[in-house]
Order: sequence, then C-alpha cells, then structure tokens
Amino acid sequence: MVTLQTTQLRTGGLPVKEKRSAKQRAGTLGLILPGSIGLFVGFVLPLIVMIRMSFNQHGTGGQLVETLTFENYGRALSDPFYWQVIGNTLWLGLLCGGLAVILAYPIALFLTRTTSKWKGVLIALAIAPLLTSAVARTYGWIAILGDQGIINGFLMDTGLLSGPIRLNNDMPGVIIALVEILMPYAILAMISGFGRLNNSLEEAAGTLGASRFKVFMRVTLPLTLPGVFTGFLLVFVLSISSFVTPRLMGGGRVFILATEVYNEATQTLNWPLASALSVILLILFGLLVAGYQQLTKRFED
Amino acid sequence: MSTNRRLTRNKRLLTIGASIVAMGTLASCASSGGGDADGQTTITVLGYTAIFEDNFTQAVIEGFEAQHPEYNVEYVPSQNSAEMLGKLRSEASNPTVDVAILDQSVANTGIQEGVFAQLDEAAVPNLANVVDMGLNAEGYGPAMTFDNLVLLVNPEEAPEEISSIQDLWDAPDNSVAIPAAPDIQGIALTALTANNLGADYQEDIQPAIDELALLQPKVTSWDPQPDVYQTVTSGSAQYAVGWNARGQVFSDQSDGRLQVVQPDDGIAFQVNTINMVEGTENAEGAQAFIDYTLSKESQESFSSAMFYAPTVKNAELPEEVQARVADPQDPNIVEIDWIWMADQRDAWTDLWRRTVIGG
Amino acid sequence: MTSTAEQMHLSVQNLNKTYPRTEVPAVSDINLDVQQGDLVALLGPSGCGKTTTLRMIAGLLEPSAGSIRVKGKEVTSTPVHKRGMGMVFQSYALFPHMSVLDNVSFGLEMRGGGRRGNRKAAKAALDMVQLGHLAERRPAALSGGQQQRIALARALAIEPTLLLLDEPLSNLDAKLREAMRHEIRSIQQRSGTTTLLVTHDQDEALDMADKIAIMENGIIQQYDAPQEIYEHPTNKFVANFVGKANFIPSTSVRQVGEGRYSIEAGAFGDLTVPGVVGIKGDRAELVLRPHRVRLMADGEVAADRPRARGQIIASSYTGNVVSYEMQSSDNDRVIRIDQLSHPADRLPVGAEITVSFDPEDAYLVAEG
Amino acid sequence: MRKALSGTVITVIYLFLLAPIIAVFLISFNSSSALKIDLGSPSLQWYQEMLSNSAFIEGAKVSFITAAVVSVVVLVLGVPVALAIARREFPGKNALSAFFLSPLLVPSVVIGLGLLLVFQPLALTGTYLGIIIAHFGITVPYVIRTTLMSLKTNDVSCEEAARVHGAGPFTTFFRITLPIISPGLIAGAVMAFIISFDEAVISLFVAGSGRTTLPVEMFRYLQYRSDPAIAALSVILILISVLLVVVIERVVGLRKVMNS
Repeated sequence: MVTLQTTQLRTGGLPVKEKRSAKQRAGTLGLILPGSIGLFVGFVLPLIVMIRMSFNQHGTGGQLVETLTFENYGRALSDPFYWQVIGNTLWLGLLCGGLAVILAYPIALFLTRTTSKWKGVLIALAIAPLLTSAVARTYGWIAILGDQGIINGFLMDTGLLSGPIRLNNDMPGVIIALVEILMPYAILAMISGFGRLNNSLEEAAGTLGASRFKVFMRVTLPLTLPGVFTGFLLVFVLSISSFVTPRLMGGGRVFILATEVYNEATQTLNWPLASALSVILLILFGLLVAGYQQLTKRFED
Repeated sequence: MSTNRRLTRNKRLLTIGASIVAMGTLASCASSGGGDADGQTTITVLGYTAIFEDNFTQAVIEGFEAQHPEYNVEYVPSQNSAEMLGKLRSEASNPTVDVAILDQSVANTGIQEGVFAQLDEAAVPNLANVVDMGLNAEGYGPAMTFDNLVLLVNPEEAPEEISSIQDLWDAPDNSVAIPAAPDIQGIALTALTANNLGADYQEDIQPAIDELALLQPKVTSWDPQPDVYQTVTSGSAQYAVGWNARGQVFSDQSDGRLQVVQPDDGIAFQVNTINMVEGTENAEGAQAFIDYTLSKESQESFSSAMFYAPTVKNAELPEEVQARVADPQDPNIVEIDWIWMADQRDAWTDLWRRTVIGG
Repeated sequence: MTSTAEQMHLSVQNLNKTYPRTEVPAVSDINLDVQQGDLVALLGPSGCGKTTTLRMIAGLLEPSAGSIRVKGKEVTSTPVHKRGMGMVFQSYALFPHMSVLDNVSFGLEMRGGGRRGNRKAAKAALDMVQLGHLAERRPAALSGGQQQRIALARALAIEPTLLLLDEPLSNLDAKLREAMRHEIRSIQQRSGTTTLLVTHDQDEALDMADKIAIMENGIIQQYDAPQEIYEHPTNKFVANFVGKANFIPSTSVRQVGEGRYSIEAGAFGDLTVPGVVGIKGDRAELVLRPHRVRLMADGEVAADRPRARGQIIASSYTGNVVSYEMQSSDNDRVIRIDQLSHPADRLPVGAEITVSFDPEDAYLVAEG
Repeated sequence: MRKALSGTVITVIYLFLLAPIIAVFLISFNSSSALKIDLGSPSLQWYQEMLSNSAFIEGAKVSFITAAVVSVVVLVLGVPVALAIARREFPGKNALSAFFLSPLLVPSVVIGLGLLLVFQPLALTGTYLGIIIAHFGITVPYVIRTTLMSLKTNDVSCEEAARVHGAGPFTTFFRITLPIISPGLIAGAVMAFIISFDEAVISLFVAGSGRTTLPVEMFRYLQYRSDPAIAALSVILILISVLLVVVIERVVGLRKVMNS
C-alpha cells in the first residue's frame, strides 16, 4: 500500500471556495434561531441581568440602588464568614462526591457485570430515585434521621441510646441525604463510563497470573477511573448547587452558597449581594469544570 | 428487541403522548377562563399564607363582604413579608394588589421605596381608634395586629417547666428550636436578651449576641422545618420561641402537646401593618377595606379567631380570649422600634451567623 | 477515445471539492466520461476521494468547482432529489420503519403516480432481485445479503438515469460478496442502467467493471478498461494498487520506439521492454507481476530471456499458489515469485534458484 | 464467601439508596400524624387528606400543565437545533452545541435568581409563561442530547437515500428522519417532562405568590407541617415516576437514554 501524504498533489486551476446557497444558510438559521431565542430568554438573559445586579447597591433600608459598585464582591470576599460559606460549600461537595462515588462504584460495577435476568429491574431500581422529587426524598430522610425518626427511635427503643442523637438539622444529615439523592447520578455516569470494561480483560489479567487484588488495581480500576471522575464531578457539582435538602435538613446551621443566595434573594431582599454570591458560585463552577477537563485531558494523554 | 416491534410501539406511544399534550392544552384553556361578571369591584389583598389566610378570610373578609356587597375581596397568600415586598416592588408601575398586610419593619422599607400610599383619614375613620403605638407618624398604614414573642413548650416531653426567656439557658442540650435572624423572632429574642442583660439594644448588641451564643448546644434547630409550632408539638424540640397568636391556635389543636408561656422577663411586640399600595386604581375600596379591618367588630372577631391583640382602643375581647393575648399596657413590654430595626436587620443577622450559630 | 461530452451518458468535467477548513482538496480536477449502459468502477484506497466524487454526482455534496452532465444536460446545480438517480449505500440505508415493499416503492411514490401502479412496479423490482416473497417484512428482519438486494431493488425501481453503488458489498462476507458481484453485474446488464461503482476492492472492480478509474489523493490516476489497468498501468501507484507487482529499478532508460524502451534492469541486465509513453529521464521502474516470473529448472537455458540468480528467503503456501521471496545474489533486491504448483515441488528456504521472465510481460513506468 | 460478602455489600447499598422511598411508603399508611413509622393500624387517611388538599391538587395541575407544555415546546424548539448540529455545517457549530448544553453546568439557584430578577419587573413570577420559560432552559439540554444521540446512532444514509430517491427536505424529515429518531424524541420529551415536573429550586424562585408547581407546594407545606399527607403524595409521585421509567425502558431501553 502506498502512503497518501508522499504524493505531490496536482493543484487544480480552479479557485477552491465553498459555495453555499443563501437558501441553505437561511434554512440552518431557521432551525437554530427559535431554540436559541428561547434559551437566550430563559437562560442567558437572566445571567446577564444577574451579573448586572451584582454591581448594584443595597440601600440601608433594603432599597435597591442602581449604580456600579464592587461593594458586594468586596463584602462577600473580604468577610471571613463568606469564605467559610465557600469553604462549607466545597467541603459539602467533596464529601458528597467522595461518598457517593464510593457507594456507587460497587453498584455500577455490579450492574455492568451482572448477567442476571433481573438486570433491567436492578438498573431501574438504581435509577428510580432519580425520577422522584428531591423534596419527597428529603422528607423521607427527615423521617429516618429526625429526633423522632426511625434511627433514633430504633436506638432508643433498643436502649442503645437514652436521648436522641442529632442526625437531622446539621451537616451530617444533609450529607447523608444528599449522598443518597445524588448517588443515582454517579451510578449512571459510571455505568456509561465503564463501557471500556469487559470481563475478558480481567480474565486475561487473571490468566496472566495477577491476583484478584492486582487485577482490580491494575486493570479494573484504571479502566473505570474515567467513569469515576465523571461521577464524582457530577455529584460534586450537583451537591454544591443543591438547595432543597440543605434548606430543609440543615437546621439553620448549614451555610452554603445556595442557601445564602436564596436567603439574600427572598428573605433579606438583598438582590445585589445574592447576585454577587451567585456570580461567585458560577465562577467556582467554571473553575471546577475547567479543572475537570484538564484532568481528563491529562488522563487521556 | 426487534426494531420491528419497537417501532409499532413507538407509534402507539407517540399517539398517547400527543393526546396527553392535547389534554394539557385543554386544561390550561379551561383554567384561564373566569372573572367576575356581577359588577362587583375586586379588592386584592396580599397577606400571609396558611393559617393566617384561613382565619383572616373567615373572621375579616367574610364580614367585610357581607357589609359591603359592592366589593369582592381576593386574597393573595404569600410566604412572608419579604416576598410580599418583592412582589409589590416588581409591580410598582402597574400594581395588581390594592392592600398588603405585612410586618412593620418590612413595610417601612416599602414606604421608603414609595411602594405604599398615605391614607386619607376621612376615608379611614377608624384610624382615630388605633392605639398610639399602632399609628404611622406620616400617615401610612397603621398596625392591624399586635403579636408578641412567647415561649413554646411541649409539656409531655419537656423535663422542666419554664417561665422566662432566661430559662432557655438552662434547657437540656438539643432541646430548643429558635428561628434565627433574619427571622424577626430571632431579632426580637436578641432585643429581649439585651434587655435582660440590662443593655440598650440600640446602643450595643454585642453582650446579647455573646449571651445567645451560649445557647448553641441547647438548640436543636435554628431554622425549624416545619415551623416551631409543629416542631414542638411533635416533640422534635421541647422548647421554642414563637409568636403568641399562632402558638395559641396550634396549642388548641395539639391535644395538650403544645403549651404557650408568656415570658415573665420581657414581652416583645410584633406589628403587622395594613397598607394601601401606591398607584392602586381602587383607593376607595382599599381604604374601605382597611377601615373595616380597624373596626371594633373586625378586630374583635380576628382576635378571637387567632389571638392577635387588637390595635384599636374600642375593641373588647371575651375574657378567655383576653387572657391569651398580649396586653399593650403590660409593664413587661420591651419596646422594640421595628422601624429602626429595619436598618439593623442585616447587621444583626450577620452577628447571629458568625457568633450565635457559629456558621 | 474521442467522443464528446454530449454523446456520453455521464460526463464529469474538472470536478473539484475542498471541504471547509481543510487545505488539501478532497477531489481535484476529476474528468470522467461514462458511456450509456457501462458499469464504471471508482477504485482506490480509503480517503482517495472516490466516495466524495460519487456523492457529488448524486447531488449529496456540492462541488467546489466543475460540472456534471447527465445525457448532455447540466445537473450540477440540480437538487439531489430531482436528479432521478438511484443509489445503494454501503450500509444499505433501508428505512427501518417501513416494510420492504414500502422501501422499494418509496422512490416511485416520490415521483407521484398511482399507489397501485407503484406497488406493482416495486413488486417487479423485488422480483428482479428474487425477493418478492419478502415484500411485507421489515428490513431489520432480513439478512445482510437480502438487505443489499432490496437496496438495489429500491434504487432500480425508479429506473434511474444513473445507478450509484457506494461500496455495496463491503458489509457482506467473502463468499456472499462474490455471488453478489455477479448478481449485481447481471441485473445491471439486463436493465442496461449506466452504473457507477465505488469500491476499494480491486477484484470487485476488475470483475464487474467495464472501465475502472483508479483514484488516489483526489486525482484519477488512470481510467481504462480492467485489462489495460492491470497490464499497462500508467504509474507505479496503479501498478502497486491493482494486483501484486515487483518493481525493478531500471537505469539507462532510452526510448527506442513509441512506448518501447531499452533499459538496464539490475540483475536481469539489458532489456527492451514495453512501457508508458513518454517516460522522461534515464531512470524508471519495471513492473513485473509475480506470477509472470518463472522459476527455471536446473540447467535450463533460455538465452533470449533475462534471468537472475538468488536464494529463497521466505515462502508461503496459499493453496493454489506458492509464493517465494528471492534475494538476488548481486544486489539486495527481493523478488517475489508466485508459482501455481504442487506442494510436493515446494522449494525450501535457502535454496538457490534462477528466475526469468518474458520482457513483453513486463511494463515500464516512471519512478514513483 | 467472597460472593456472599459482595452480595451483602450490594444489598446494603441498595437499601441505603431506597431507604427514603421505603420510609415514605411506610409512613404514608401511618395511623397518626407523627413523622415516624407508626403502623399500629394502617390507614389510608393520609391519601384522603392529600386528595382534599387543594394546594396539592392545584400544584399538581400546574406541574402537569407546565411539564406537558414544556416537553412539547422543548421538542419543537430543540429538535431543529439538534438537527442543525448533527446534519449541517455552519460556523460556530461547536459553540452552539456547547451553548445548548451549558444550562446543565449552572447551579439551579443561580438560574433561579437570574430568572427572578428578570421576571419580577415583567410580572412573570407565578405565571405559566414564567415557569415554562424557566423550565425551557433546564430541559432543552436533555432533549438536544437525546435527539443528537438518535441522529448520530442512526445513519445519515437513510436520509440521503430518501433524498437521492426523490424526497425533498421536508418529506425526508417527516417521512424518514422523524420516524427513525422518534424513540430518542420520546425519551427526551419524557425526561423533559420528569425534570420539569420534579424541579423545585428554580420554580421556588419564580413561583412568587401566584401559580406554583407541586414540588414547590410540597416544599412550602413542609415548612408548616410534616404530616404523612406529604408521604402519601410522594408515594403517588414515585408510582408515576416508576411508570415513566417503565415506559422509557420499553420504548428505548434505559441505558441508551442514560448513556446519552
């Protein structure tokens, strides 16, 4: 076979220019435009308005003053409280991401490998929670973790505890519930990321004399790592933007960016500060996603 | 699955999908109809949701409509005062609401922003009966209800009786529910604590904040969900601070699991004002409605239903009700300047988060 | 050939295609004339521009420059659905949601006409590919070969001005592929439809086509009858791509007549061979097909034949043919020899042999 | 031994995953209003209670109408975009496809706040139009993704074959493309429906004091009460979700949708 690049090309005498009829261009525009307008109104415009709002001033009585100031960012970033809020938010995300990945991994691996005739049902069971309102599941967790809840009730009925322990109304409860609520995302991300995994690779490693542990560390884990990364990022991102669960289960103790944004927007009516916090959250998100892309790039190299 | 079978099924599903959509569209058409055809003028009233809405409708709106058949009141429920102000702000150029009932401090922000209108004394003759502390100096909406901060106890679960705010500091760990600032219950508690420490809350709030921080281990939730009344009734918290009016109502429904205690070391009032919205096309109706809410009859009826203290001098409550509402003449009253407070709420909230809750 | 574009069924002139954001044209200055009723194969390695050419003729791609005429009529700017061509895709592209009959009658339906007539014509097309009995099935329920034939029936049902076949056999297994070659060829000849076949399989092209256009890097390297292509390749690429070839570097090239050269062919010495007209310079390469190289018996003398000695360094057996690789003794040239032979005669690696060939069987091309 | 161990681990994780759903299911049959499992004498009272709660019924209606309209609108506006991305060449194509997936990368509180700020002055909070616009942004990425996936897995050559054999662009779309990608479209529409139906955060911001979706009604209800009526309602919603999962599974296969 002859390789292609070696042959010199005869250059044609005609100017090489892509002719495209105006009609076709109009057609493409017609396809794109309505959806783009919809997304602009429902997504871009709000972000623009919000960014603009973040430079406004919150008057002393709560009035809104149209101006251009960095005051809100100054306030948010010079105040250790908000640094702590940012820290809490990241911590919540890391912890939820990590725990969800650890718990989702065996399930995902199991679902990828199983040949059970119940496979479909088992996948549906793992995913069904995803399709259930987060409000409903948070309610379920309140019932399980509350002072009067199932766990405390059980522990006290069996005499293991004299008084209830605080599972709800604090960070631990929020994390437990969020891990469960977001786990299906991790499972899904992993199942689809485990495409490269197949039993014969592991068997091959096994026949080459690797121990089970070695097979896992050298074959299974590296092959599944991209899926794990994606799952982690997904849960991380979803948990740092979660609101319903921290709000209902946080007991007023869990201060994260999402709850602060909501409080400032609807309780204190400090829209400029709420907007500035949102922009910070957005930037945090942007950095993370960029970081993730760098990471996966490096990983793929 | 063969493509074959899948495709026939798809066709069927597509049909189902289409009919669902068609049904949805029909339903939305049906619901958009309506409107009053009987020549009445509608007065739109914005106020609190849930239990307030129920009682206010029964005790006030129905009475007003009976007395003024030419009017028809539409009540728009809202989660809280801030949300009401947000809505009014957004509609400033074209208000859909005529009258709003909201917390005094939030109302004051609205007044500063020009959301509310001054009342015409002639159109609201009952203004003359409003107690002094209920009147707005510049002629904006007066107080419609007085409420006060109380202690809530679940007598079945609570190890000890309490009678004063200070007793909260002796409560067992993990037993108290306090709605933290920016909720005005937390704000009021701060003022009462300052008062108990012998400090003037307008001068220096730090001692009170430091004192409240000591409550940290006692508190099970700083943001009780559901509200404090349910939290105490269910036993999730044994003690709480809450408002008298709601506390009394829920106490009656609780089979004795919720007890309201008027603290003997300080009564903090909360004021809901009733305001006419600036730019309303229906100023006459709005003021007629406001006047009615300040009438002896309406005040008595609403107080009996929900245990708010009346804001007019001429209201006379039955004794069993009188005993359960705060008395504006009570010597224990710690006067709170909610208008001054409106400017302090953010600062206090910050202190709460940093020091009291230790966020 | 001197026929003008007007007389040709399909005439492609100076066709160019450069994709946006690429430097190198995918197709440059393609000229192709196809006579009525012929089957012409576009043959070349993947990426050579053959499919791009076909798609431009079909109207699925817009040429950057050039013109396409069918029956003398300019169709370059005619939209794809008005060109009246039939096409069989590599993936068959049968509509999965329609029955076989609906697939076949689709093109007819698009041209209007009564439903009954269309179905009848579609049925006839199906019968032509001997699949009339599958009319009500869905394509997914059929085998690859059946799907392929249905795609052919669909393309032929509209009695197309031009039938375009894009690698129609590449998804079939080897046995079926050969059978289908003959079936397609015979259907094509029966219907007399002028056909353009895109393939990367030289056997397919040689077997089916009336003429073959060998493409490389967007250029047609040679356009000729199969035998001409094989026996008289115009350059090293064509010689290498179609069939196997030994290339013997030749020096002292001197033209001695129209398409005849005297050369010095390494170990084989001085020869006079046929070759491409107009080779410039004194160096060229001699194309020698392995099966035209002969192993000489010991002591055999053929004075008029060029010969060379060497040692067998590898041999392989593929049933009917034994292939040897010989390292010639004087230079390091490896020559490949294919022998139709009996396994019993197979020579061992390391054996010393002498080979020769008839200079008229060789063909001189320019250095590539 | 090893097998038993891994089986136990899987079972425990599954239990954890399903714990709140199981709890909610049991509580919905409670005999008292306590927020704990109390099945002394199981009753359906909370189902009755739920059905007589006009806020839930109204919320369900709003959610249903919103979700139905959103899934249609998002198909009508989203599918052409996916079509353009998959089948046409134009400058800025990659940017466009990134643009249409970008709402997935923005926290809902942020979108919610932005929408609130836009809607307040326009008096769109608490209106159907407002909620539908809000949900459009968060559902369109899913529809684009499922549609793109369908378009990519289904060979372009079917459409080309149709065109070569005489079908114009419109005929090709309606006779060939649409039927072939319809499983993807249905999956996308169902996902859009579910997401819109379950979405709480953005709706909470744009709900204002007017029309509100069911999740927001539930969220608000939980701020005043926590009785098992919420559990009963949740059970109904879970059943609806399960039904939808079954539908998707049967139409296109779950993994296909989720892998998109």
